[in-house]
Amino acid sequence: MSKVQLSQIAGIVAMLVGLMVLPNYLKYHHQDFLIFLTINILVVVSYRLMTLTGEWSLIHIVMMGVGAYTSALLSKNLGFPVWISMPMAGVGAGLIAALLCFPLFRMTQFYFLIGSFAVGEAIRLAWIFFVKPFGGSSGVSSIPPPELFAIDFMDPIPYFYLVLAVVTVCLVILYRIENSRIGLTLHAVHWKSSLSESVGVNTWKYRSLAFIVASVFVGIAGALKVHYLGNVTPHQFGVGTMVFVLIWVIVGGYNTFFGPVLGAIVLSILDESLRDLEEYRPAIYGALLIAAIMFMPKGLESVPPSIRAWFKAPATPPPG
Amino acid sequence: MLLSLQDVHVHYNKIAALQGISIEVEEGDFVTLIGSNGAGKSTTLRTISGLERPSAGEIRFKNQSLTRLPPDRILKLGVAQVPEGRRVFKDLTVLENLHLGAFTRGDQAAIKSDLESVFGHFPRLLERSQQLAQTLSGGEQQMLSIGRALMSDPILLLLDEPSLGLAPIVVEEIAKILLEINKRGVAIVLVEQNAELALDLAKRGYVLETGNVALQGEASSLARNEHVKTAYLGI
Amino acid sequence: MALLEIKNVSKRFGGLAALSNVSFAVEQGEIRGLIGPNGAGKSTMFKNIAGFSQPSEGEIVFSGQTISGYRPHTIADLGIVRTFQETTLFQELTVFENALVGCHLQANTNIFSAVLGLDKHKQSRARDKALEVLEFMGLSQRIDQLASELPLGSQRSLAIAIALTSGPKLMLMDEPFAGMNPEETRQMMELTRKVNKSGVTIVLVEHDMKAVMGLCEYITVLNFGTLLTEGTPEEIRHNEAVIEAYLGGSRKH
Amino acid sequence: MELFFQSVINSFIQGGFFALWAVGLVLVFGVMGVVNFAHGELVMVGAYTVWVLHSQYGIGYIPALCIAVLLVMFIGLLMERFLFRPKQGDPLGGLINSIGVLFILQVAALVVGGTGPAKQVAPPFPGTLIIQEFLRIPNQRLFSIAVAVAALLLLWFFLTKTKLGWSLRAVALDREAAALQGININRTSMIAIGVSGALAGLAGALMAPISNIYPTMGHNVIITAFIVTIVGGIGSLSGAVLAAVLYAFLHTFVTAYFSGTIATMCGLLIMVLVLIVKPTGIMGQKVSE
Amino acid sequence: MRKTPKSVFERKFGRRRFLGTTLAGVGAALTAGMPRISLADTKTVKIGMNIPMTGDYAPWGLPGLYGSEIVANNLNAAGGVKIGGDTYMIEMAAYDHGYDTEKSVQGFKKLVLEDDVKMVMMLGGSTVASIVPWAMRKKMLTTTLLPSDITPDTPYLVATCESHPLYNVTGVEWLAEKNPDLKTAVIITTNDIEYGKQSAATYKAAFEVAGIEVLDTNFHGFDVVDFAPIVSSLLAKKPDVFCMATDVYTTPIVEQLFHQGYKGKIVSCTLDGYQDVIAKTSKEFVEGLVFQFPDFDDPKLVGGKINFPDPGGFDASFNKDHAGEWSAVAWEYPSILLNWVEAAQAAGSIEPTAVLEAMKANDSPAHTFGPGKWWGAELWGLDNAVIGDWPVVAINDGRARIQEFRSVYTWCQTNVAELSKQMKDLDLRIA
Repeated sequence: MSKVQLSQIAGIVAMLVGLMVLPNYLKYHHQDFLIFLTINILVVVSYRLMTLTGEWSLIHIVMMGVGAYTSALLSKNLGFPVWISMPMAGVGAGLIAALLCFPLFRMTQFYFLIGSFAVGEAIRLAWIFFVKPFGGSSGVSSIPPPELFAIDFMDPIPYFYLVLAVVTVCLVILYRIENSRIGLTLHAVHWKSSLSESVGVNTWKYRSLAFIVASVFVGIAGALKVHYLGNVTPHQFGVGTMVFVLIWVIVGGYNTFFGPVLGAIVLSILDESLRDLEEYRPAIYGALLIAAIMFMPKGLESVPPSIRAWFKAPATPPPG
Repeated sequence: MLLSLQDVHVHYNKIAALQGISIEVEEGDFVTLIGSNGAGKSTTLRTISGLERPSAGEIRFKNQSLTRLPPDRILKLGVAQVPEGRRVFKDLTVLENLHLGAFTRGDQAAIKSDLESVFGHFPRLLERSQQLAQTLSGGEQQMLSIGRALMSDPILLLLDEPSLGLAPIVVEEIAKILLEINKRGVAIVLVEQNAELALDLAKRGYVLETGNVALQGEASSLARNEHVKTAYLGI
Repeated sequence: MALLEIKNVSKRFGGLAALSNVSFAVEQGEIRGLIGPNGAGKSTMFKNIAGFSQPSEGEIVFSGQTISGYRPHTIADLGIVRTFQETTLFQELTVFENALVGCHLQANTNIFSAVLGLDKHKQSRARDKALEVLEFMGLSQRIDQLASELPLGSQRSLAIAIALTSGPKLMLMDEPFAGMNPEETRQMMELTRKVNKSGVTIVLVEHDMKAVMGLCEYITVLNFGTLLTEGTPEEIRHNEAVIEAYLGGSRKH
Repeated sequence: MELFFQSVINSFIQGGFFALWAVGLVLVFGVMGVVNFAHGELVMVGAYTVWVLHSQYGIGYIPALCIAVLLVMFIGLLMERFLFRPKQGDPLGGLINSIGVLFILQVAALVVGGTGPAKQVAPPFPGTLIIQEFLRIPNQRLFSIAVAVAALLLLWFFLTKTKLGWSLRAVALDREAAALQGININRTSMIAIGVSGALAGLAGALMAPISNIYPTMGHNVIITAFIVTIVGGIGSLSGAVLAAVLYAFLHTFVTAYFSGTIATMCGLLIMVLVLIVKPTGIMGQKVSE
Repeated sequence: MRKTPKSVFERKFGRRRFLGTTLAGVGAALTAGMPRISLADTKTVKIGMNIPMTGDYAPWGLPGLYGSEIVANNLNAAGGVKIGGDTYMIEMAAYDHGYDTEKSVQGFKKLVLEDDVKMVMMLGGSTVASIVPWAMRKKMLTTTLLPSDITPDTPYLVATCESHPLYNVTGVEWLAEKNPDLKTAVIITTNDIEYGKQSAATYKAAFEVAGIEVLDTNFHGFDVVDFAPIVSSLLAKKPDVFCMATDVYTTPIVEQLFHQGYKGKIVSCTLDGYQDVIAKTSKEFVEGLVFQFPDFDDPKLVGGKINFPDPGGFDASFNKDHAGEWSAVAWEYPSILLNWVEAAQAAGSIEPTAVLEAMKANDSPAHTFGPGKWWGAELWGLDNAVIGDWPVVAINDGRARIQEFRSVYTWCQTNVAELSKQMKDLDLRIA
């Protein structure tokens, strides 16, 4: 067991080192792309924590917005250092999520999905409606970047390192949650909620916990995004963006921790490489989505194991 | 031979629900399948009706293979099922439910006469023909479910636990009607947990245990079998 | 004082009474049989005891404490655990993980200790407990298998193992012998006795008369939501009303 | 007072459209268990069809409307056959497929109509019905509401009075029991999406002379349809129609007397309130465990 | 109704751009990073367009790209542009950001660092705000169609063409002069900041200055399905003037005015599809409707002070390939491109800072409708917007016709206090 862990740790370290040198070999705008992609990975992985309980929400990206606005307003209007406002973004999103648990978790499944959409949309409309302090449709601009010594965080590479560090820490925490007692209980809540209750699991509490924790991390992701972009608008957190998160998670596969990550990476790269198609891009993207669902019904995550199995196949006789 | 199952296997995911069942039903026969929960009784009926696909084995009805046919084709051949738990369409009226039973048929006159004969069997359904099915009592819903199956003018009627949750007196009534239906030439396969009742009604019986046929024979001789007595009759 | 007291419990769905004015009591340490025809209200009774639904009237008292109206997880916390009619397991988890979920009450942790690993001691105790119970239930050879891959008998044992890991005082077993062949039934009966000997009071709903008669010292019979009779297996076996209700009266046919 | 009467009429007109959108969505969800995200785009295709045929090629409005209905129905059938049927029992897969279709149809609209300002169709029924100087209803809207009500009545008749309609409801209520009655589930799904597509096409064709036509116009449609569906209770057609009219009244009156943004917020919050009080919608039933 | 002359489909599919981009895109998707083919021995200057080409905002991006390509092709066909002794071909490099701030940042950097463009034209709003920090540091000449994007911190961001929403004032001024009896007005607009509220504030200032009282301003979202309720509620106020401050929904709004029996004057910000409006109402109903955007085949655009070469020819060639896709941005982006050419020639360089310097050095920069002035310090804190004359357009006998040119600059200079007040009332940013 420790051997496996050792090789895993080695693999992760190698990957991190690889990621750290990667931006130096990228085109400039791909450095930005990498930053946003890394942030989006935190978005999908935190969303997966939510889906562990079997509930799919449409409010996740709005919670990202809550974090983004929290950090933006704290740092710009109240002069908080970004190093404080960023964690506060997580706290803010978590608090709002905690409040929303009461109405939302009266519903389950499809009703929860749509109910979460309605609540999220109401929050978003509030950003548009209340020009003070949210800045209406044009949102908040001139949000300061973080400051540390003489590091220039407007430059993509240092900012990427910051994002990489924060996202890695967040992913480690999320991974640990998923593989802890709590993750196990969340699984249990999903698959057999009545059996879980009969052994003493407070399912409402665990659903809420998953939602709040997911919101905390996506709030941090939102803060990471705004301090690089320098502005935040309600437009960024609309249902259109949420649909992309859903697509990443479903096409990537939601049975493993890495499925959504794979989905986000592959589909984002695809989307970016299709950008030369200009206005025809969405159609090709849509066709590729359909193809992915038809030919890889278990998601992209099912591809590496089946390749591995294909290579191993001659060595071991088929089971059964 | 009206219906024959030969060495039929069915798997749910990886678990074998049927492990090679062979059953034969003659024309006008009354066969019962008894056994404990999970023995594969319901699965057998579901497989005959085409709701489950056998992973191996062969099902023949009137010398035609049912193994790969979809449920609607099987019904058209004359195999109707009264599913477990009645499963009437609760938001539809009694009459609409009955008409849906004759969904595959086009002959309006024949449908009308069958409808009358169903109402003959179950006069209470006639009284309630305009009510929504959900307003019926459990026994009436069971009658509706049987009546609905009869509306397809079946040669073979499959019944899955018709006595489930019904008062003894209602069970008695339904039992009587089943015998009547059988007398008119409709072959019946009855799955029942109430083995006492089932063996009393049927001509022949099969005892299923964990997806296998453990015993088979005349109903009366099965009822005298020691194993059956202790395991299923609770005596 | 009885461990579990059912006092005048009624449960109505719409106009239909699933239970009407049922009272009985279960003593500490016994195996109680709860039998009756389908629809007699046995499952409803179980649901009410375990908190999955609330009685319309009456009271359920456990260890001197009124529990009717509590949520299932709170009732589980007090020491009542239930197994389900069909084999209900976490099919996608391994045998060991299934048992671990059962340890919820001892291993319950907060998110910070979970992430920081501060609950290691607690978790290793839970693991020990899970292993111990699996060993007890004879499943220690199969801990890494997926629950869905187990044969039926072992699935049932696992379901009981999940229930046991939560350290219950009272276990409600819903048709644990359903679908078992005689050999499996025999093994399961032995296990049930073993569980009972380890100090767990058991209430059993079962149609398999042989098992019920063999296991229980005392049997409660429900019919149409009312208490028909109570008595020892011998009394029940010869009670005319029970024979009439339970065999559906079709004998005379 | 004038504003009040005018608003009542406006509410009914809007409610008719909302109902047309929602009923199609409910039908597909009920019978097939699929959330068709591309439903709004089907409406959009209906509107574009009328624009191309009627405004560009000069075909009469009524024939163009009929072709729009048939075309959208056909697109729906293709979606069922090639995208939803292989994904039976995988609602998330079906959802992604419908999102794929959504993207493709939006680009198709862009290719056909180009970009620039929203497309417009001149009303084939110009003029205004004026009643007593306090009520003015454009003839085109009168036509739309009449057709919408007629279509809904026809659907009601189909579902409650014909055997085929019963079979649709039967599949929605209990797939397996329906299959045991010899109802071909695949064929029923085809009928459901066919009817849903026809209603979407009709809604689009009726909207064409009244509203802006642009590739992303389906966005409002799907969101409104969702709200109406949820408030009405999933799977309940009468609930959807009732919720559509109620929502239209709420939206119209709040818009007329306060503001559009507040109206939308009110709509969303009321929807959440409905779900809190009755988590399965007005007419919805408890989903069995 | 602006009918497409031939089959729309044949044209659309036959377009070289479609095939070209499809092939290029598929190629790019397959062999990411394949080098682009370029003509080796011609000097080329690339002008970037970081604009929405997909999604809801596409109509404010794509037509501009089409228009810019026409103008660039015309310049190239005439032998290119002479700048500082060299002759340059102009090439448009476009990136679709879909009105997404992330993609806007990426697209901007791609255009500047990889395509080496010398100016980036953008639409404005949040997509500009997100690139401002980097663009300003990079000293990249960037243009916007929304002068309200200008802040004291944006020295390299200019708005040389569209002076949204300032141009609105001339229409109101003209209308009030011609109809001194107008007393009251209502305004309908979208609830966004960049377009809707800016425009509403400006209109309100213009009405106040003209002595017309604004009875009500309705802000609606982009989710309006039916304008009947809003129009009903506004008409209940019995206004003399009905003013539409944003352009997205003008057709359905005018249609409602028509059906609800409105008799007063109508003012609109733009009315790109006015033929549609006429088709939906009547020629008589829209007679005299005032707005700000002329047809480019308007006789008054020929000769004189107009700084747009052959507007009629431009209009014709645009409609040849892109019938029905015309919107104001179709000529606004090309107009900025022409401003760049003028400034680059003056500077004798294509370098962004030099071009900007030349632009700003010109006291009377060329503006589409005549000479302009740098303005904006009073309102936004920096004089980086060019404003000058702007036409007042009204519908006469079914055609949009320029009534006269009026100076936006003069109005702004005189009434900036009122303008600031109205902006402040709507919580809009002012210097």
